[in-house]
Amino acid sequence: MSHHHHHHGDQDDDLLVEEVPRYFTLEDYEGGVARWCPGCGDLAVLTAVQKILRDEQIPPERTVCVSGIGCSSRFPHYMKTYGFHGLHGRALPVACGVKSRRPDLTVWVATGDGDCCSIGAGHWVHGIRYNMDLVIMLFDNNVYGLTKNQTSPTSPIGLHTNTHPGGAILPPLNPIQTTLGFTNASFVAQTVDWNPIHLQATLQAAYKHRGTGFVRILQRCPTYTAGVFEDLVRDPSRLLVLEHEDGIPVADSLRRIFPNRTTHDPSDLAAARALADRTDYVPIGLFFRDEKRPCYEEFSERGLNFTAEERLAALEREVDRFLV
Amino acid sequence: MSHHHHHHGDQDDDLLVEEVPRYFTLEDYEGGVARWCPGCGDLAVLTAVQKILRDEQIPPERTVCVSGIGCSSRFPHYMKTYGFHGLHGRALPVACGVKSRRPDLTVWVATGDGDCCSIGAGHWVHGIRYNMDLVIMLFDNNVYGLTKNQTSPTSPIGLHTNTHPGGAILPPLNPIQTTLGFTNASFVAQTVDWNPIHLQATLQAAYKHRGTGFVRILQRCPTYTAGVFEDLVRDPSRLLVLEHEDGIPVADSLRRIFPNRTTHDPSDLAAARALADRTDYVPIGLFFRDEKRPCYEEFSERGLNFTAEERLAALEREVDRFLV
Amino acid sequence: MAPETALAGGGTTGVPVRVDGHIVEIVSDSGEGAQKAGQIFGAVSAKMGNGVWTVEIIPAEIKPPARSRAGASGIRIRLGSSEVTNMGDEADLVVAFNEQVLYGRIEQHAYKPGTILLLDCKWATDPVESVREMYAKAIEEFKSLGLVIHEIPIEEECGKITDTPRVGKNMWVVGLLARVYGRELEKVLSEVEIVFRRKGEAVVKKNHDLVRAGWEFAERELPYQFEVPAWCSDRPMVVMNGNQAVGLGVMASGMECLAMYPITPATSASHYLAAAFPRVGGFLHQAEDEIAAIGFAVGAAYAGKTSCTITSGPGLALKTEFIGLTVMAEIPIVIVIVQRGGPSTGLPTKVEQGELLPTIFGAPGDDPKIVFAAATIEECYQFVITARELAEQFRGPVILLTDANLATGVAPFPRPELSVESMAADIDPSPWPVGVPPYDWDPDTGLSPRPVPGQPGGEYVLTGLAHTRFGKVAYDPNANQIGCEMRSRKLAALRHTLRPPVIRGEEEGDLLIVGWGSTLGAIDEAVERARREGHSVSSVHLRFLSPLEPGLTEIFSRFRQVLSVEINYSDPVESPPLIRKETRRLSQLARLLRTRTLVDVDSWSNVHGQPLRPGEIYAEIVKRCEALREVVR
Amino acid sequence: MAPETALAGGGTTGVPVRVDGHIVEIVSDSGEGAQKAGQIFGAVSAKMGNGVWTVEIIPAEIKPPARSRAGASGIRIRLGSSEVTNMGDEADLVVAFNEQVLYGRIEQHAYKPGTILLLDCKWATDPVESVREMYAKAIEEFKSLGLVIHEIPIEEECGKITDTPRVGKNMWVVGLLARVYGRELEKVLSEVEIVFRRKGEAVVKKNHDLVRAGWEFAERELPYQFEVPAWCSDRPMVVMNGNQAVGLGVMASGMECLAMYPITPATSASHYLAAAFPRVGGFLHQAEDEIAAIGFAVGAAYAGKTSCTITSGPGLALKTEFIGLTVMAEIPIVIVIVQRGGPSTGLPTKVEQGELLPTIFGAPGDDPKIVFAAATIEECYQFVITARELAEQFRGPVILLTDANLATGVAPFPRPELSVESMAADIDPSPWPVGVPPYDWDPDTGLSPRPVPGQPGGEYVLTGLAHTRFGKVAYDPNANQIGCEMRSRKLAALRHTLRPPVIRGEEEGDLLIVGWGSTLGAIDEAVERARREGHSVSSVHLRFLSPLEPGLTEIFSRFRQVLSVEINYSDPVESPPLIRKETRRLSQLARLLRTRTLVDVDSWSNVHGQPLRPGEIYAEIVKRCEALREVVR
Ligand SMILES: Cc1ncc(C[n+]2csc(CCOP(=O)(O)OP(=O)(O)O)c2C)c(N)n1
Ligand SMILES: Cc1ncc(C[n+]2csc(CCOP(=O)(O)OP(=O)(O)O)c2C)c(N)n1
Ligand code: SF4
Ligand code: SF4
Ligand SMILES: [Mg+2]
Ligand SMILES: [Mg+2]
Repeated sequence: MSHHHHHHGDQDDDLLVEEVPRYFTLEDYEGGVARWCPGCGDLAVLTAVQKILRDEQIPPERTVCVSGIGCSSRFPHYMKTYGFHGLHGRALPVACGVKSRRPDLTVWVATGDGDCCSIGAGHWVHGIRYNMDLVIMLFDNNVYGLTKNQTSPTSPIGLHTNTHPGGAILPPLNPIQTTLGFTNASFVAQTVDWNPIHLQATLQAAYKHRGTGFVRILQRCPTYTAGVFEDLVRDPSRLLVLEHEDGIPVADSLRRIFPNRTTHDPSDLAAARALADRTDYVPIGLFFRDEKRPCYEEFSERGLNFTAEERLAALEREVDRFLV
Repeated sequence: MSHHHHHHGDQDDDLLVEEVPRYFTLEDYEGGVARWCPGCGDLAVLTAVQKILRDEQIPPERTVCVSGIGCSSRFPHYMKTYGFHGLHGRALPVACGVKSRRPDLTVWVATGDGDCCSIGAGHWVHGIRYNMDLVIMLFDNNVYGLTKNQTSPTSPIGLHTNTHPGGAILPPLNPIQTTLGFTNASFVAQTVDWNPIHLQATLQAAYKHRGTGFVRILQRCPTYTAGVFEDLVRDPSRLLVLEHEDGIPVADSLRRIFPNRTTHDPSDLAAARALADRTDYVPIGLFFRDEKRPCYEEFSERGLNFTAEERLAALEREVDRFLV
Repeated sequence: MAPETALAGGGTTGVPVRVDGHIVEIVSDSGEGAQKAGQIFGAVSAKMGNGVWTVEIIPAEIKPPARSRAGASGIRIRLGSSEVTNMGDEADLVVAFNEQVLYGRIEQHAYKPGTILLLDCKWATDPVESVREMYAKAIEEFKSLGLVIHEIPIEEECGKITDTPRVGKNMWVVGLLARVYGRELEKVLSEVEIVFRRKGEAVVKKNHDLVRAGWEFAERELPYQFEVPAWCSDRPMVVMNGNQAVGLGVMASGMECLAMYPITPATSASHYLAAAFPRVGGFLHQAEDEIAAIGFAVGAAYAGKTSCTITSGPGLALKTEFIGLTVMAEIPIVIVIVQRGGPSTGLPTKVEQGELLPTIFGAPGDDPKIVFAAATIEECYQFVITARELAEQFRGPVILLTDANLATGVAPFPRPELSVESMAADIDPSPWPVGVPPYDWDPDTGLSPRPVPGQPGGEYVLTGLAHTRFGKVAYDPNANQIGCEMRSRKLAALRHTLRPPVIRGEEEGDLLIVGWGSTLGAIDEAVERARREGHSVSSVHLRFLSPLEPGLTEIFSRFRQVLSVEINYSDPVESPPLIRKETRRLSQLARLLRTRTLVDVDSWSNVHGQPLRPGEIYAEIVKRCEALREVVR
Repeated sequence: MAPETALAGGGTTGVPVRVDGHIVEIVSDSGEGAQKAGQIFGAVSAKMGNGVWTVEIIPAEIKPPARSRAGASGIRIRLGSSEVTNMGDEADLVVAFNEQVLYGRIEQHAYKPGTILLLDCKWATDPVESVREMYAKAIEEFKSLGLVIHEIPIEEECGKITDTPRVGKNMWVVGLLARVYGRELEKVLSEVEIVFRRKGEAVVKKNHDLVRAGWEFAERELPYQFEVPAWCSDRPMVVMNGNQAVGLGVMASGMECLAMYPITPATSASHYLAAAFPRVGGFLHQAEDEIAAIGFAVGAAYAGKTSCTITSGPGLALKTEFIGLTVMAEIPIVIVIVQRGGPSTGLPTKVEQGELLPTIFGAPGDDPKIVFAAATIEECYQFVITARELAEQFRGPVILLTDANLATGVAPFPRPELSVESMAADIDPSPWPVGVPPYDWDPDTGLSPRPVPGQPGGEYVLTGLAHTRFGKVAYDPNANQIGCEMRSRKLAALRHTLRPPVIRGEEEGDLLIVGWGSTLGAIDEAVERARREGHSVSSVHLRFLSPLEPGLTEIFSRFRQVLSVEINYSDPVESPPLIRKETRRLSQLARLLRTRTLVDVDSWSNVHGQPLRPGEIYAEIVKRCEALREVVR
């Protein structure tokens, strides 16, 4: 999410006042010890975000991590920034509210496949449409982790869970295709927790994007869905890396790891949709981006720059409209 | 929705027992006088559904109309069938519940653009994914009618409403494109309230489809959005009629009215998505159909055919598992 | 029936009849402008120093067919020589554009024997025979009800001035009423000008002509003139409905964000704010649903100034989970509930006071929160400001209850004084004091200061999980106990600052009426009337419901019977075999008061969806006072 | 402290010490199989005729690091020579695989001076020095707490039989405990066989060897033996936890659809049903959220047999609107709430009784509905069947409250008798009687038969709007009043069929304890103990909470003090300056009882998230009884 809003209105400028120049190290973003299971993919995402904040030198107090409920939604607790660990499925409305009058804040949303795609699906449709300047990190482990192994919308058919011991029955919801179908989507990408370089590069791009950066992260849950991404991890050739000058930068080191790559222009929506439907490979990278989409802040920020006196004067006029 | 479920299990057969052969006339489906505004497009849909039921000779007691809240959701009250006028945004979960153990019932869902695409959006995503054997009629008048003129997700930018007197600010949600993005969508069509022939033909096709037939109906609201479809009504050439042998049958009379038609194979999803994005014309007809998609009934109906004795015997076995 | 006869007969003498109040209705098909006419008439009356209460008559459908019984659209204007606080009982004078729409009003007991009915007689000569018959039949029926009918050629008269009389007749009626009630013609004309100015010279002139014509017609043809002496208030007055007052309060409180989802009858407040809020630098967010609406407001409040959400019953139900979070995590937010008829979708456009217990007890677990209710339109404005202050001071949600009666009622009140002080302070970007935890609870009051994003050193994670004063997830059993205690103490702290309710009437006596919310005006009027007639009755009206105002047990102890009067459900006293006195389900406030005071508080309430009328309350008071006297003898 | 000494010393003589109950714990890191060991030991004990209550000890995280203080994973098994109804007070004997995990338990007051601790001593010789130090330090601390420590080489011993001792040691412990408590070895071995049969001969043999080794070790090395005499029940028994009992009840009630969304601690009931339901011809629907879950169940119920949904606090909040609809439209549905710690996300895995008032008062408007609570695991089963019957008979929602304590507690009860009668009748396809409206309310009871889709002539539109007996939208004020009255009368009708609660103890006296839900066992035990010691205390335990059971006022009048004991929030009696006796916020049942009875019901409760213990209740009883005696003197 770009900082195009930063110098907006007096109030913000006040907020930007800082005594001494500060330099932030990784520690400045590290909260309590993460209590995820050993080998949980969530940890890699945590590290990636901390590195991005460090690289971008975003003051911790200007960073807000908003989440719902789930293992992945514990994310804010392990950051040393402001955090909002709210209600299951409701991260997006809260994040949009945070952003609405505080364009100076950097907002990261941590949400799970149940949190976002099941109970939060309605807010997902509309959060994408508001296209506010924040990053959505969809931690997709194809299961409900925190509640101990129930089917999620993205669970593959046949996955044995506690609610479908005979195997999941419906075709798994495709978060990329679904998001591409949402009106006003402006940044849609996919990455994996087990490649820190691509992970960080993707989140960084989402962060720099003006508008909502939606990133689906294939996230390993060794405890409940150890199987689902196993072959992808074992065999990098199952992944298809999307390359383009406007896409996620692909380091040479990655080129060596991933034999299968294809050029994809992120401005080509039709091609993006075709890619999202592919079943032979799992594409990672930037599917679609459009910097020109309207952002809801353009509406919600109006009047931020009013002084108290201006408000009062305007208010007097409003009251007078009711004079008998 | 096809009747492929009808002769399923003993219980159904019981339910199918009927004394004397009956012939149903339109009156048999007509409920109280419709209390919509003069010129409201809802009335045309009501008539179309009544005709289809008559043509298909569906017993009124086997028909259930489920709706949420809104002008359009008053639909069930004007039918002389079973009806469920429930909660705002919640028509789909209820309809799926109705269908889950009663495959013998014919279920029609009446929902508005606010009811389905705003508060009901989460159920929309998942209702489509369950793909149960019912028809969803989305009455899209681009506004909240019952609550008197507030912006809906499908309101065009600039539309003056009571909640956006300065004009709606976000790009209108595209219900067709959005639905095409939902996993397991199996029937997606669009029609208009002001052409009874195409309207009925489209709803009829949705009814005959095995799975969820999603039909977006451009519906006139003379009271609040008189403007939005005016030019489409005045100038039929603004519409693009989709033709195909597997599509919505286009009567010759229609061919005379609508100069612009194109052949579209409803099995071609990519083409469907391209059509849904078109801004030059408004396509009407069948965008996409796939009869092979799994339906949730295949799961929910299991065990319907158990007799009480079979249940009891099985139950005894379950209890014994807990014996100390 | 003294007043009635005065009206019915009185006027004929030609001299204006002096009355200390009058209730006027204009009833029509929808789209005939009755409401605009009534508003102008009401505004002028307010300007001339009368107490005024106007309320619109709204049909169930959006566009009911013309001349339909249930289709009445119009307005009631109640004038008084003192402040008018409610819509009153039956109307004294009615102007109707057709006879059919009156049936619905009659069903709702809007009229009484002696009510003067000025009815357009055009239907008597309508080309369609059935119409003529319906008209004749109605006249007979109305007469038999004792209405004093005057058939007047409204459209015909207007036809002399405009070729679109159906559109113009409402202004003609303004003129007619202005004359009947001795309003200053100049004031009327200038009010009309304000309304039509935008539409240009010609339109203003045409409407002025219509007003004059109506005035002259009344002068010429009507034997009636009534004088409602002015109630002198030298302070400048504003006039608005309760939802506009809420909207104005939101802006005056300095809140900058109201997030909502449309729902009747709350929505009109949003309609007002949608237009006005941007002019004072705030914005209205229409969310995708009620959950997202409060979620958005919560996010805005967490990151900055207290924000607001507004809804009615079904929306409140959906917000329940988030309300619990705002209590648990102590998020300052104002939640306005404009109550309507329930349960479920219920009676969307009608009034009820059914959200008292749901707001106090609705959220799972222990949810101590501040709940209070506005009793007047002016309080709708003031209490939003109070709510914002309380939300910040007590760091949590504050629920303000109003209802459909206040939302749609229009009345004047003194123009409010505005000040920067009453507005939310700007966000403080300064560093958070070192070593102060995010929930630095004061052990006595449970109060604590709140860090806001942007404050260096204040970083904390807000969570709905049980947490310590450091905002850390609580793993030991005691932490949850402490958190609950701290949140509960905030109510005790607030309660400590409250004063016992004012007793209207004697400090002790036979009967004490307890009320809350929009019934204030009707209850006061009823109690006054009963007391004037020598009944030993007093009343208290509660504003704070959670925490409850202090001193109730002591006050109740001084009366032989305590009766809660509400617009919500209680089993009727004369109920069928299976309901006994001790098992009767009582009205909501009554239950709350019994728990607190252990006094045998009785309840009288109904769910007709109508505002309570002074007359019906008065009747109940008299019945009970007489019964109590019986006992004594 | 008589029993403690008996334990500590007693065993040494070699003769088994006879005790009428004992509490055993196995505590470990997660994944060490302590729970399986406890279940086998519990099952065998039940088979041998002991009363048994087992409850799992679950860490807050899914996989806490090894040897972490908050990471205790394990199980408590309480044995008794009569029925055991709760988890009891402090443990008598503990087997621990490492010392660190014991700290968390100690914080929760799980142990007492004299508790025997059998601890694996492998850590004393661990290669890592810090580990050795931690171990030594812990031993000292535990000693100073009075624990009677025996260091035993658990893994070392197992190593003699298996090369994966970490996996096998749980079975070794089974053998050890079997010997200490004189269980029949044969029964133990066959139980072990049942558990491992699927895994084949070899595995069974290895585990049998481990069991025998544990047994022999105890015989050889341990001075302890305890005898808990059997409690003879000749009837066949089943053993399960409260959530399994709910699931079994759902199937036995003949319901065919349960729609849910996962939430702790309700979910495990769904896990059971997901597997078992299809075998009896029903199905579990996992919906996209709680709103869709109840919506789906409502749809299924509208079109056929009564259906069910299950959730916990946050899910209940989301279902509020739909619950209102089921009341208004009279839809038969069973709603099971497995209560957890609140408010908000609160304490997801911990127990609370915080949903009493929210279920009764949560939905906007007037929502008369049936709410009752299970007090035992057996009632979890029985009451679901009752709920289904009530839902149909009274045509509306029935809310059954259980909690995390019942959900996770495991105890035996007599194998239930099944019958087709107790199962929902098949759907009736026959024509609906001509002229009977869809809401043919009986004026006395409010009851009415329900048309189901498929019935010719029964066609009607179900609506959440106020409606007439014909299901038509109500436009006149009175229709809503009538509908509300009819729905309210159903509660009166049910209440009429209820009997006053049974009084445990004398019919009158100093103190009456009132409880509801899962606290029954602990309260009874405490009351018994106090009465044995001569205190004048009795107790009643309520099942029906809406409507409340009859006769309460009369019963309460016979005691000098009435005290509600609950697991939910009330301001502590010894509170800070601002909280006064008359303004203290009381526990939920207490408030309900005060409203109904006007008796000054006091409350004693906490929100520690722990099941109440007999000991702490006993202490409170004694304190109050003595105070009451004081007053007399
Ligand atoms: C309203 C509500 N419903 C249900 C729950 C229980 N719950 C907590 S997390 C969760 C789903 C977790 O799955 P996901 O979102 O994929 O996150 P993960 O744990 O897999 O990272 C559920 C159902 C809740 N806390 N609140
Ligand atoms: C929970 C809830 N929120 C809000 C409302 C108010 N409400 C009724 S209908 C409606 C929207 C109607 O718009 P739409 O769905 O497009 O139907 P239309 O009236 O346009 O046919 C709203 C917001 C409600 N009844 N319930
Ligand atoms: S359960 Fe899965 S997702 Fe949750 S913390 Fe463990 S590994 Fe991570
Ligand atoms: S408001 Fe619009 S949608 Fe509603 S009934 Fe009238 S015309 Fe139809
Ligand atoms: Mg997940
Ligand atoms: Mg609409």
